[in-house]
Amino acid sequence: MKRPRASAKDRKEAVLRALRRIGSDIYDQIIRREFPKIKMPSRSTSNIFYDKELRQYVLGDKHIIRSAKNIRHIRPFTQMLWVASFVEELVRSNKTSTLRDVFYSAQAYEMDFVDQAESDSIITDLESVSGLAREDFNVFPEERSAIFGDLTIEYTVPGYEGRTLNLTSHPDGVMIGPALTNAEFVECKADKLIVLEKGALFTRFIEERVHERFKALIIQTAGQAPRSTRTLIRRLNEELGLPVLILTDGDPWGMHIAMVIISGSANAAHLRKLNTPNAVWGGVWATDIIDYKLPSDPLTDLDLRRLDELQRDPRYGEEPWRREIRTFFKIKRKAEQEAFSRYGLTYIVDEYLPKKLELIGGR
Amino acid sequence: MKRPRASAKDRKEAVLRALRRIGSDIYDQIIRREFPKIKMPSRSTSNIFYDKELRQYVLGDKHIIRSAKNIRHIRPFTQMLWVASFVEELVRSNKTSTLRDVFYSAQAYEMDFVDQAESDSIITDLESVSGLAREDFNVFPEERSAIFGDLTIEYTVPGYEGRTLNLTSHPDGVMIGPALTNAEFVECKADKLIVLEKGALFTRFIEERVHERFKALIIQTAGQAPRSTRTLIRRLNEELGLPVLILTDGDPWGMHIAMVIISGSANAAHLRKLNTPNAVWGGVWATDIIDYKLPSDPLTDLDLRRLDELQRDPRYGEEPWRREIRTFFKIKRKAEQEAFSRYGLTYIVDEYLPKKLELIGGR
Amino acid sequence: MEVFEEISPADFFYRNRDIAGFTNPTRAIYSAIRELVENSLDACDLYRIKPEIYLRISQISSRGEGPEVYRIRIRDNGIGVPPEAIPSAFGQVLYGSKYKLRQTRGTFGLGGKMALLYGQITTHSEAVIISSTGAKKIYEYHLRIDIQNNRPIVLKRAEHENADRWRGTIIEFSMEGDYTRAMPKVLEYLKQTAIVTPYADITFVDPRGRLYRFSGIDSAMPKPPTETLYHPHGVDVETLNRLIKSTRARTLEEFLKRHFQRIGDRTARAFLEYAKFNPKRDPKGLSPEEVVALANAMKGFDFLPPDASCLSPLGEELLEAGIRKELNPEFVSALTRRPSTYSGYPFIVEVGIAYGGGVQASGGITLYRFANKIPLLFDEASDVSWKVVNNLIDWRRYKVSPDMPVAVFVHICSTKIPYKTVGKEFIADRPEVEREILNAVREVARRLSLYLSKKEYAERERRKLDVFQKYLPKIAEFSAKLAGKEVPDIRPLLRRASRIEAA
Amino acid sequence: MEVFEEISPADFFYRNRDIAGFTNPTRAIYSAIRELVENSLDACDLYRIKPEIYLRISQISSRGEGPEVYRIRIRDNGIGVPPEAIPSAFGQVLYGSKYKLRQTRGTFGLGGKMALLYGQITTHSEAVIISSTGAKKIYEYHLRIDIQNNRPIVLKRAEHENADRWRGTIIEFSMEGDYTRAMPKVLEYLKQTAIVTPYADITFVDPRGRLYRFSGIDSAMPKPPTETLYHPHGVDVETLNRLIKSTRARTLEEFLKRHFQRIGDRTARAFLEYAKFNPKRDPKGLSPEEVVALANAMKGFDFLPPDASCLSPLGEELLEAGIRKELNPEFVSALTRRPSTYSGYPFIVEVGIAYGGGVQASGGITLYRFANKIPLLFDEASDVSWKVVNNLIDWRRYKVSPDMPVAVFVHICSTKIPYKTVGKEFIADRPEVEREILNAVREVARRLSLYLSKKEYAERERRKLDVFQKYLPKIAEFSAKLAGKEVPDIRPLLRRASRIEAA
Repeated sequence: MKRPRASAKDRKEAVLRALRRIGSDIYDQIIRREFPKIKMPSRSTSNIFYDKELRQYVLGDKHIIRSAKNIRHIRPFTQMLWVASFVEELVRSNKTSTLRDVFYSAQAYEMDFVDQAESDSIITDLESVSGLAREDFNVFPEERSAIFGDLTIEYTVPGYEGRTLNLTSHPDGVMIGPALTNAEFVECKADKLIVLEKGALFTRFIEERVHERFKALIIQTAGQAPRSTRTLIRRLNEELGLPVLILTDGDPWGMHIAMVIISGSANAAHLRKLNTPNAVWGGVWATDIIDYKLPSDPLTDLDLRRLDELQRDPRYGEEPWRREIRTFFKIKRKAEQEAFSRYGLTYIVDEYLPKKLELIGGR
Repeated sequence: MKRPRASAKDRKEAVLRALRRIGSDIYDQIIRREFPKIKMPSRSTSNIFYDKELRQYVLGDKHIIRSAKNIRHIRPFTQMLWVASFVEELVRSNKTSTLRDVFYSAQAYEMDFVDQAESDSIITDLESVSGLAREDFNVFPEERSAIFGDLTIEYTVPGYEGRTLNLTSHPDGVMIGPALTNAEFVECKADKLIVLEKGALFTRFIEERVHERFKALIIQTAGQAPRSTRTLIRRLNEELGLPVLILTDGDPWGMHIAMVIISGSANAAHLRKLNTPNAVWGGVWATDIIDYKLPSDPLTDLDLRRLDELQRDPRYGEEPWRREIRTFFKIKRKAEQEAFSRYGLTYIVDEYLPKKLELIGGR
Repeated sequence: MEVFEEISPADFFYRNRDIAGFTNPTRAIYSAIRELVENSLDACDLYRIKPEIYLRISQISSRGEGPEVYRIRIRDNGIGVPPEAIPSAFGQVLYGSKYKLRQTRGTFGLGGKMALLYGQITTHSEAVIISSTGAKKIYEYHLRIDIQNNRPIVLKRAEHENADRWRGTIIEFSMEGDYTRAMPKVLEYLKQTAIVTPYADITFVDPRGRLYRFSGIDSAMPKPPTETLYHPHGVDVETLNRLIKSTRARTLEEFLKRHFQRIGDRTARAFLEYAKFNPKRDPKGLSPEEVVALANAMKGFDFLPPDASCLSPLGEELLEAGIRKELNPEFVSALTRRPSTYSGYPFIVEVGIAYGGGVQASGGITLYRFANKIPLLFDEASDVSWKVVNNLIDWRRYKVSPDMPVAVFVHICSTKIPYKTVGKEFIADRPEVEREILNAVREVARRLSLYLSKKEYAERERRKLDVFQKYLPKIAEFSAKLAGKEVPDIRPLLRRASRIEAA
Repeated sequence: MEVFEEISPADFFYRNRDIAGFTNPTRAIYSAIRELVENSLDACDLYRIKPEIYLRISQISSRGEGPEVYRIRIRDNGIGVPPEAIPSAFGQVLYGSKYKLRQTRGTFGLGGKMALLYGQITTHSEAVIISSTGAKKIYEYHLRIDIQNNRPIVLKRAEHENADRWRGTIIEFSMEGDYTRAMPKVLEYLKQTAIVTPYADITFVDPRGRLYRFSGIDSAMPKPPTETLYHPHGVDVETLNRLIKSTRARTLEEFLKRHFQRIGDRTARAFLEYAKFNPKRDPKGLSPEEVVALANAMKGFDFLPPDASCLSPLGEELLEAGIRKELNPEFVSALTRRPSTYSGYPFIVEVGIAYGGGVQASGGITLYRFANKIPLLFDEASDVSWKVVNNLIDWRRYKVSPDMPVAVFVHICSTKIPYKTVGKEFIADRPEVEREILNAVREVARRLSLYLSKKEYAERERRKLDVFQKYLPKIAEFSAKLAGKEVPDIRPLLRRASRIEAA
């Protein structure tokens, strides 16, 4: 274990302190007979910048003031304060919750949100103000991804404190939920991490014993990686020093799944440490489609428009991104990871994977 | 363990025998210089009937003959034969695969399918002809659901033969994949099974220790239950004698998720033992929306049309289905499982669940 | 070898009666009613007489088969027709008093003659005309039309004493028709006519004896149109030739000043210099080529815009009154634009807007269109007003949404309405006309928007305080809870809030 | 006091020139060309002369401002106009040879006069008419129209020796117009005219000197229409009165037999008994009420359908030839239906279908519409043919999909084309007409379908064998593998497959 994180208990205390600070600040203003206001970084697109050093999007210096004196501000102002008090209770009592739960729970306090989009946005406000991620508040997404490989973790969730699990215990893969996200790493025998977009390939890799043959941990994101999974990837890279290889479908959407893991998303520009700058996208590349003569489909109009957007995105300014975008435009075709099955089910593991592992320093 | 299944090895042999029988039959016809043909039950809607005794849809007596002499039949005829020889190899070598993989693998044999819908339909043909489910051929869906609770299983998949896992080992839930589906049950301390539609509620139930407080196994289906999960539910009910309570969202779609677990789907009328006739749908009922004053949304036109379809479906001929459909029509509103959060996060476990457990014989 | 023959204008229209709207029994009875009502209104309007019109349609006992036969009777209190003009005015096509440069309702100048002609060819009935100019006698004629020769045939003529000095005209005749099908359009036509002629009393008795009364309001009549001279931009070679032929002017300068509006001494000289004509030349001495050159020069020279005294708009007060009378809206406003011009023809646009009350929400703006005080009921979507109201105006800017009960009224007056097709049911999108309508509708929309804003303001003030009263206590509660303190007193803030909002 | 006046028909059309299509400079030049070409074709068709038409439009050097002026010259080899009729035929509105019961092209019977009138009022030019009936002399007139009095003014008259016995008519005059904008429609009009008049030679020289030649095929001309008597169903009170006035018949029975088609001795007596009239009565002795009763009885009695000899359809051969000539399709077929009738007017529907070759795929069926040998180019979607082709026919039944290059041609001939509006650009969906078109299109669609089927058959046979050759070996391979046996010999099956398919 290279750089152990702060212990679960310390982190909990830090979160509670941050929330208390927000409440005190407003309380003090009321006592001074001021209409309370709160300052938060602006999340408008004009204040989002790509930081080449951090290799992720970050917020600029612009701030907005939300004031209870303003008739249009007072409602979101109150809502954010309610969310703060709601999650404070969650964290204090070691419970978790979901975005959807927050939406419904508001009704008990006559704080009804119009829809879940509104409550999600208020939670993001609280993230901006506090600098903490919603997972720190024990608010987790519903989507689940999974991990497999020779890593032993130690749980910190109530009832399981101190218990350990080796992530090869269940050959269908181990779900990445709140318990795993909050676990400590105890012992790792793998020396690399392979991130897969698709569940089908994940099963194939386990069946083909990739974890043993290549000493790898394997994660499947099931599409766009949930934020808690992105945090986990970063921790595995940072704390355990595992190089990361990402394999996605060969189309603009798969390419962007890899990019979000590497450089983060604009939506989360107000947060740090969600991305893994050192991770490497290994394919399916457009050039793979040519080199391996993969069965492919034509890019749709939607695909091409997306590709055009990516081309103008600063994160895509370097290789291999530029080359692959150019190649996609040239061949105007895309291929899925399963397309390798045309050469037999094990081809992808026997032939393709070893080639790609060279990108992160060989097998 | 009440009624142990045939061992994994025996089942594998049975599948291989069935496939060999199909091949031999055709081979013999060719040797007799006949254009080979194959007989299969018709899956047209006019041949699908609801069997009140079995409490599931079944196919009637109508059959179709697919003949290599017919220019319109010869292509699907050959495709089915190819799928048979492909899965024979899968089963023999203990590998698994997905519907998507089958689609791509065909290309190596110049058997290209137009699209995946075509290859899926051919696989269903093979199910009809053989009377086996595609999971028996080691073809699994991508969707994953999860299980949690005090059940110890013994793996049968290669590399894990004989190893056991207790399903409380991982507090995020244990994924239901090919390995778990093919596992044997060793020891079970739970005396009931609760099936949930939503992942969020699953996490809530684990956090609230429902598995201990109510001695329950908990499964989340993540929407419409995958067929392998439905098989698992039936096995838990049949082999271990666990009564089953299903909790879904309170709308026509949630209602139908429960119904498919209980009575199967028309699409799978050619297969048996995918359904669990004794399972009980416990809510969210339309009457719950009234009784618990749940936050609710108006039923959309789509919802109402769906409700109208269900009303004319023979499976919905009895209570509580009829009463709930009537009530939905009356109140014209729907509610999600999370809606109980308005009474606090633990209300659903503390108050609602015990009420509903009475439906399967109390806590 | 071809045989050549001449046919009369009456014969032409008999063969092509579609042109005047007599296409089938349904359309024919609608067109007949329209033509007669418009003739009667013109006979009053032009002399500032408050119109009182009585129209009755009775079904003549059924003939057993084929279309029904109706008897139509209309009576007005207009200027009346001089006895010697009655036969030709009602029994000869292309004879009338409307071939002048002023605004009247008539579309082709065929007046009610097509109605009488249609009655004659379907029922062979004679037309009865009773009229007086208010002098000592009332004259009664029974007429039929000699279609082949386009001449009236007088079957009977009578004179009656006019003790009460009654003035007006009565027309009565029979025709085939299908009133049952025509009814919705007939009633809509009368209702919209009542909007755009709010000073008129119109009484209608339908074939089943039902009485419809559209009462005129007590009000001054709009100024009638005066006949004007030509504007030089609206003249072609043929017109110029006619003027030259009939003029008594001896010089071109004199000729221009006498026969055209907007040309005085200075303009005449400036124009003739521009056109390179000697002002002293005798107009009758111009060669055909010179006449063409003169006509072209007139189109190119920059004259003052045409005089609009030949037009008779309704005026803002009357238009508002008409809308109020028939629809009783919550809000109404009308606007009469200043005269404008296209291709040498003067025109005036008037626009009204109405909201709420009797105006129904229709999923969009309800549009009423009028041209020279005639309602236009067909082909709405092809009309320039439809384009303006539905495509060019962003109603959200005026706080108007499609679910609101809003109606727009567009009235265009001109000596020559720019209809888009022969059917004369919708107006072409000439840029000059479109711009006038657009500006006018924008202005009344602005007024409606102002009204809606005021209505909203009081409502909003009330809601504001509610918001503070709802949220400030919660802010106090949650922040105190987070800070681990007692809930603070927010009454001082609430007091300040009410003051802020009152300001 | 109103002043009444009479205006002439020429003056009426001058004021309402929109009616004849002279709405603006673009439309005017298109309408002028149309009217002149159609007049020329009629002058040939009616006498079974193979038309040779030469049309030239030259731009007169620009006047500097305003619309352009063009000189139009048209020459035909038609029957010619007798010298004494020339002035009125070209200089007087409502004078002509087409006011008869037979099929001609003219729409309002205004012929080319509106073109000359428009030329005169825009350029004051005189019209030059040169014509000969093939006799010893050629006559040349220079005319202008006295619009106010609807009379021709002869400016110059000349006679020339006709050594070659030339026969035909030449018209030349100037007018304002916008040919550049009108060009696409003009060329489309000429092309479609060439389809529906395949025997005509038409040469056109446009203002930039480009030559367009539409060569006529060598073929018999269609039978010209003959003038017929009225059919009793197509008569109204006015027509009946005119016939009574002019007849020399002394009894009703005689009157009916002499002036109506389809009435012989027996029918006359049967009808008069039905109508309750004494056959021996003098028609001139009928009262107006009796005339009305007679007219109504005529509508109710069951006469034989009207005689169609007054119609001149193109015929299947010529229609096919016209389509082939202008579009050169891969497949073409035409059908002329038997005469039918609506409201007492006879009509004939002809339909053609073309596939491939020069026919372009257009995402649907390309529709060409003709009425009395005139192409209809405007408002396609309102036409009954459009409804039939796009809504009533399920083209999939005929193996036709929207991406295929298919064109349908519909030609309707009648003494009275049932146009839907005054514009005369599209045909109303009268049930009788719709049924005829529907049946005709179905029949030619069936023929196309047959052609497509045959074409497909050979192709399909070839593909069948390919399929067996591809799949049978695989069946052998996979079944052997499953059964754990050697791959069996499938050559016997392949041989049988080829025999099955050859059968």
